[in-house]
Amino acid sequence: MSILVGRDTRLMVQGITGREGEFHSRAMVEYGTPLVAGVTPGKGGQTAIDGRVPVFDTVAEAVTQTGANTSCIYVPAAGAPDAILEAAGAGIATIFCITEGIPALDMLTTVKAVRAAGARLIGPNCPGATSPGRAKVGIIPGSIHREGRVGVVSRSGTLTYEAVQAMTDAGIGQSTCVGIGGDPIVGSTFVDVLELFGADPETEAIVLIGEIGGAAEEAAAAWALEHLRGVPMAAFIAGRTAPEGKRMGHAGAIISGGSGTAAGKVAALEAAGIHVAGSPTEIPALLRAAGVG
Amino acid sequence: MSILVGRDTRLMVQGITGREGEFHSRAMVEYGTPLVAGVTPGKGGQTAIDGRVPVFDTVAEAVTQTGANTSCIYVPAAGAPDAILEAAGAGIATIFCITEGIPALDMLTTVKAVRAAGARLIGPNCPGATSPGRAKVGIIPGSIHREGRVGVVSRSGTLTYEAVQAMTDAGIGQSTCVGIGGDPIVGSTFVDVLELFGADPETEAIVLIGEIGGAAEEAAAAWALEHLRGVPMAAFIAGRTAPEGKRMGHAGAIISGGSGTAAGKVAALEAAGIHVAGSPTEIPALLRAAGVG
Amino acid sequence: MKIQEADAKGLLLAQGLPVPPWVVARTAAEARAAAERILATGAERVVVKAQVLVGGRGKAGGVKLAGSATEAEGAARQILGMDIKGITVRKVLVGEAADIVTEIYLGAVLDRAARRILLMGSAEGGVEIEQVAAERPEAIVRIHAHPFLGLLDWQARQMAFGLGLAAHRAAAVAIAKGLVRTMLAYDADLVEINPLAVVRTRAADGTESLALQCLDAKITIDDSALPRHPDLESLRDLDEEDPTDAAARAEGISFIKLDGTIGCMVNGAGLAMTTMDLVKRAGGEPANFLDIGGGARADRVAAAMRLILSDPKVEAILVNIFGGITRGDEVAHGLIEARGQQTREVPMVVRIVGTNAEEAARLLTEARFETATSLDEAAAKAVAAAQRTTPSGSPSRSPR
Amino acid sequence: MKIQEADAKGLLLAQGLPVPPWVVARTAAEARAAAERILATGAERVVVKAQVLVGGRGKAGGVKLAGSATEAEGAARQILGMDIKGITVRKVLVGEAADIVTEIYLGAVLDRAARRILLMGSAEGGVEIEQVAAERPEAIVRIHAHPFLGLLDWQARQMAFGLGLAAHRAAAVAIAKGLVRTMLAYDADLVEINPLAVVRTRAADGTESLALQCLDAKITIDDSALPRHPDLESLRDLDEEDPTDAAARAEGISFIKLDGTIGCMVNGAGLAMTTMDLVKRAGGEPANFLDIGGGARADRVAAAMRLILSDPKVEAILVNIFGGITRGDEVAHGLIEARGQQTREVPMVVRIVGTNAEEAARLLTEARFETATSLDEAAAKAVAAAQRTTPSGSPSRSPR
Repeated sequence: MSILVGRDTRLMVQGITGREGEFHSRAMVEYGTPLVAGVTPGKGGQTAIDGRVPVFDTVAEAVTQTGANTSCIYVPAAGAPDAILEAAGAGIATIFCITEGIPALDMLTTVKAVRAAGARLIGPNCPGATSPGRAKVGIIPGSIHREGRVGVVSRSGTLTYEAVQAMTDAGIGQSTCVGIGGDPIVGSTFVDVLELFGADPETEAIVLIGEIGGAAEEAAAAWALEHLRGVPMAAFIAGRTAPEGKRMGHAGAIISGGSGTAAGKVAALEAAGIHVAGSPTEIPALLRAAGVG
Repeated sequence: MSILVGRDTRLMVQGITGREGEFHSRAMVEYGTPLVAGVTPGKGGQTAIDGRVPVFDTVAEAVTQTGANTSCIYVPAAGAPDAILEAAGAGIATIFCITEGIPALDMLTTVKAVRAAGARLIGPNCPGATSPGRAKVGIIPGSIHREGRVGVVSRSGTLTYEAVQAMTDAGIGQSTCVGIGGDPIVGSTFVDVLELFGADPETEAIVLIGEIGGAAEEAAAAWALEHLRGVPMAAFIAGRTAPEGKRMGHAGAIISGGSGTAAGKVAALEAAGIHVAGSPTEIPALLRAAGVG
Repeated sequence: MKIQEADAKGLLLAQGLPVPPWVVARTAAEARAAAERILATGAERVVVKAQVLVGGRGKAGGVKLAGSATEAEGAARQILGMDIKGITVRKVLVGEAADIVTEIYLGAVLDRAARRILLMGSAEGGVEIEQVAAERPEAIVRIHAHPFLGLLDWQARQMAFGLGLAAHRAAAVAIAKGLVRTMLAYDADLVEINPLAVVRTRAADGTESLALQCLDAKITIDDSALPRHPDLESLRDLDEEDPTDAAARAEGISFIKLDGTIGCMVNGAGLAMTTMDLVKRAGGEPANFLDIGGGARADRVAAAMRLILSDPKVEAILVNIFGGITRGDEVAHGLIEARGQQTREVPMVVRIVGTNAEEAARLLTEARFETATSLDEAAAKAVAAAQRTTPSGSPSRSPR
Repeated sequence: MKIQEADAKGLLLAQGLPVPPWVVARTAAEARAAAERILATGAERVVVKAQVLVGGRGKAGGVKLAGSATEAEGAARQILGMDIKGITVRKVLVGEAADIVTEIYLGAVLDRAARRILLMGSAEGGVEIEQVAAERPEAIVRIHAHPFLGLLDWQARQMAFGLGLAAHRAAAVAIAKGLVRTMLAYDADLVEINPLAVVRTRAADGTESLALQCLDAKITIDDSALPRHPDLESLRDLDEEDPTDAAARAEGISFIKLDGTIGCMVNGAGLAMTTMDLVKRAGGEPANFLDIGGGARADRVAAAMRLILSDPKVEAILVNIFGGITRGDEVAHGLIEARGQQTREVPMVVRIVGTNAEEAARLLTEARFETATSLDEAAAKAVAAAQRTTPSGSPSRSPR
């Protein structure tokens, strides 16, 4: 098994002929991900990645011709919400949006419309997901992974790599690593992904990597307390030293009105029985202590 | 049982202090309908119908204070979509909108939003529904009914009265009579109501009264053929002599591009095994022939 | 409410769609002047098109090409005053004749069943979409706009690619979105561009290029929405409207004139249609559809009677009222009052049931009206009365 | 992006909300002239308010009333140049002092969890909503706007009744809807009116009446949406912005100056925060948050280094790069280039892992950079290096 991406993934890349899209599509193909189609309006009929991937004008056509069921979007911010809705409209089940800088109000309507269409959106401004040894979708470097049974879910990009590398170095492999994105409005929350991990027989433990801003970690802690009893978990929260009122890079990472602090999140996680590491390198030890490996 | 309105109905009237609202609220109370609340923004704290019904500023307040679960709307067209959405937003389960003249495009968004909120809308531009001997909601004269086991669903107002009167005169009583409204975009279609009748143990036969325009009767015939086998049905279609391209009063009653004709609808119904009366007065005989009474 | 091609083009233009310039002329001289101006800008030919609210004007000879101002004047003279499906042409549109490469159909309608706006396109433009739909349904690209977000960019692109307009993608996307925007902005229930054409244009230096243009436009406004678009009311073409229609509208009465001899006055649209149907079934021909609306009072009943009697073909009148909101006695009073003012003697059969029917019956009996109990009976009596007034014994029909 | 009260009021006014007139003055003389004009219209007093992008200016003495132009001038003189939470006041807003009957809070924010716009109101206006939320959460009326249709009329009415504004229902409904419309129109993530006040006004004939007015306004624009609102970019207050912030923005670098001595350069916001946290954990204090962004090239690395070194308090630099899109060797080249241009010698610890880390390691070793393998190790080394440069052995802290 694994979640979101795996053996059944038939990937389509929207914006495959762009610089970013092409670069990462190549990496995905090299990792062994079944990349079956690309979409760039106006370039239908061409091919990408050295002739290995057919390019279509519309997602509908790509789906009809190739059976794509997953999409990864590298379209610039101005066109990304439309690209997401096109994927959902064509029946794509799982949509990853890597694009950063999409206005939050655009995402309010887009997320509602995507859900109404029955699709699942991960991101935007997310690094994607990798199920080691099976498929990788997005921009996470394939080399940091190791096959295993720990699910990783995170709001960050490189911080996730750091944590995953630490796990891999310690001999702890991953079932799937998912980056949900650092924007205030994302398609899938920690809870959504925890629910998937909870239902995945191959995921035995879960690592949650959060950061300041919002209340997604608190919600995840409450959900885990109720639904994931007995599942070993460890967490890390970035931004313990971040000052209030300053946006720490990610549009979502801001402490406002005293809420969204690292201290509050750590307390909520600990209260739910989830140990929080002081450094990403401590995650493997916490997992071992919780009975993993 | 019965459908939509019945023993469990706790009715609220939106626009109860208006001329129409007050007139029909009085008739509903006289029929014995449990009218528990009225809503007119700015008149909260007053009473209506000779002090018998408390008036509230908002639907939310009416629901909290009185446990209203059904609403009947007499608000003028400009404010009616908002009144519908207010009822849905406050958790009202069944909403009847009597108001006519609401622009069709308003109803496109309103119907979608009402459904997303989990409520059921009947109308607009509908006469309401009566479950004889139990409750009447809307403007259908109470006097024409007789308790019984035949469900009636119709797109018209007075034509329904005509058909119901003919049934009552012939000694055939009704479980519930529902007018779904004559507008192009209505909250509930024939199929929606047939589904309710099909699930109602007290409804043994169904009368469908349609008219020219649209394809709702054809859809109903197809649905009935598949889901209502064994349920005696009779139908009547108004507008056999209506010319193409002319709107026959109801915004929805227009034959355009050769579709929506009475002949087409009659053919679809007959093909589904539903006999179509040549006059409303023939409906009782068709029901008797189908095994009713 | 239907509006004329020229007005529809004006609305499309206001929403930013590419519509070539036009002039409306009410006389041949005006058409000549318009043609002169257009030909002076370098146009090779102009087109003169009848402005009528009925279809099929091309087949009827209502569209002509002209290579000179004199020819245009002649064409306008031929078209103005022409009768197209019973409508007298009172104005023409004059515009540059386009050099058409391809004709496309693009239209947006209200899809009742899906409760969405449906955008339909067909690469087989210039013909009626109903014909394409019947003969080659697969040739029509259908896209439902998002119920809240309107036509999305990707949907517009899908339409553009589906219509083979890859070479004109940006323009096609803008037009498709603009068409749905037009529908939303003006509460239209139909917006049609037929043809949307790929047109060859020649610049001053002789270089040719291709562009999309809306060469014809048809828009129908949702009558229920007119109160919030007071500016659109001015687009109502009173030239083409029967004066009785305007009078009915002013009184809040739904009235449609038909060809028969039995005038009908009914409350409720469904019942009014049923009444017409039963007249026909009884061997008669309805002279009109007339719904006096809910809660009608005596004065509206009198106005309805005047509308019916303004049709000289009416030989009998059937009044069918099922009282609900409408009170039977009010209607009876209105009928008595109307008969008092009546200039023409026409037999009348009245059936009033429901609210206050007893009081109505008393009033009608006192006033010696012929009454009926059931609708079937009323229809039969009305038809019989009309046959009595026609010497031949059969309802008179006027040729059309 | 935060904008000043006066600019926020301008946006509200453009959306039709009732905002009393104001003038922005940059000198005491300008404030005097403004007060003279306002007092000449019949106002009894004026209010002079510091325009700064931080809260609590009232408590800091940044808001004063004045009964004459001379008093206003004096008030402006006191306020201009004042330091409020580290910001120097450079302009004041002058307006008529309202005769306030009731103060209300009304604000719209992005509710992340519900993924909707949340409208919050409290009859206890004039104080911080966070305080009300903490002390009496039941005193806050919360309404989520419809995700597609915005704030519906009934929701606005519910807010009006909930705030006890039945007597001002129409105005309150218009303001509530206008507030959400403002949010949507300008891609704001916060729009606050505090206080929204019931104000007593006196007409020329002496009759008094009550009306709702927006007396203060706070708007934050979603930075991601600025590209599509080029006009709003002009509302950015460069007076209050640190020049390094503007430089960072121009380079596409996320940079926030902090109080410590260890400069940080990291790729990725989450990792950058983590790096700061680990510096603190190792006993140091981070001098900044700095995310060079994905795929940074040598020139951006050099620019980041200039930003860090522009802070004189920096005593050591920690570079932490986890290569993904970003290539380690590019970063190494940038660091080498930056050190070449450096005017000040500061110890640096570099950790580069991931994409092209081997090549980076080779370059850094050749160039004799101090490197580290793990992030924890890098933090410890950087803190140790800073302690070596500070004679006292502890990181220096500047008072604030």
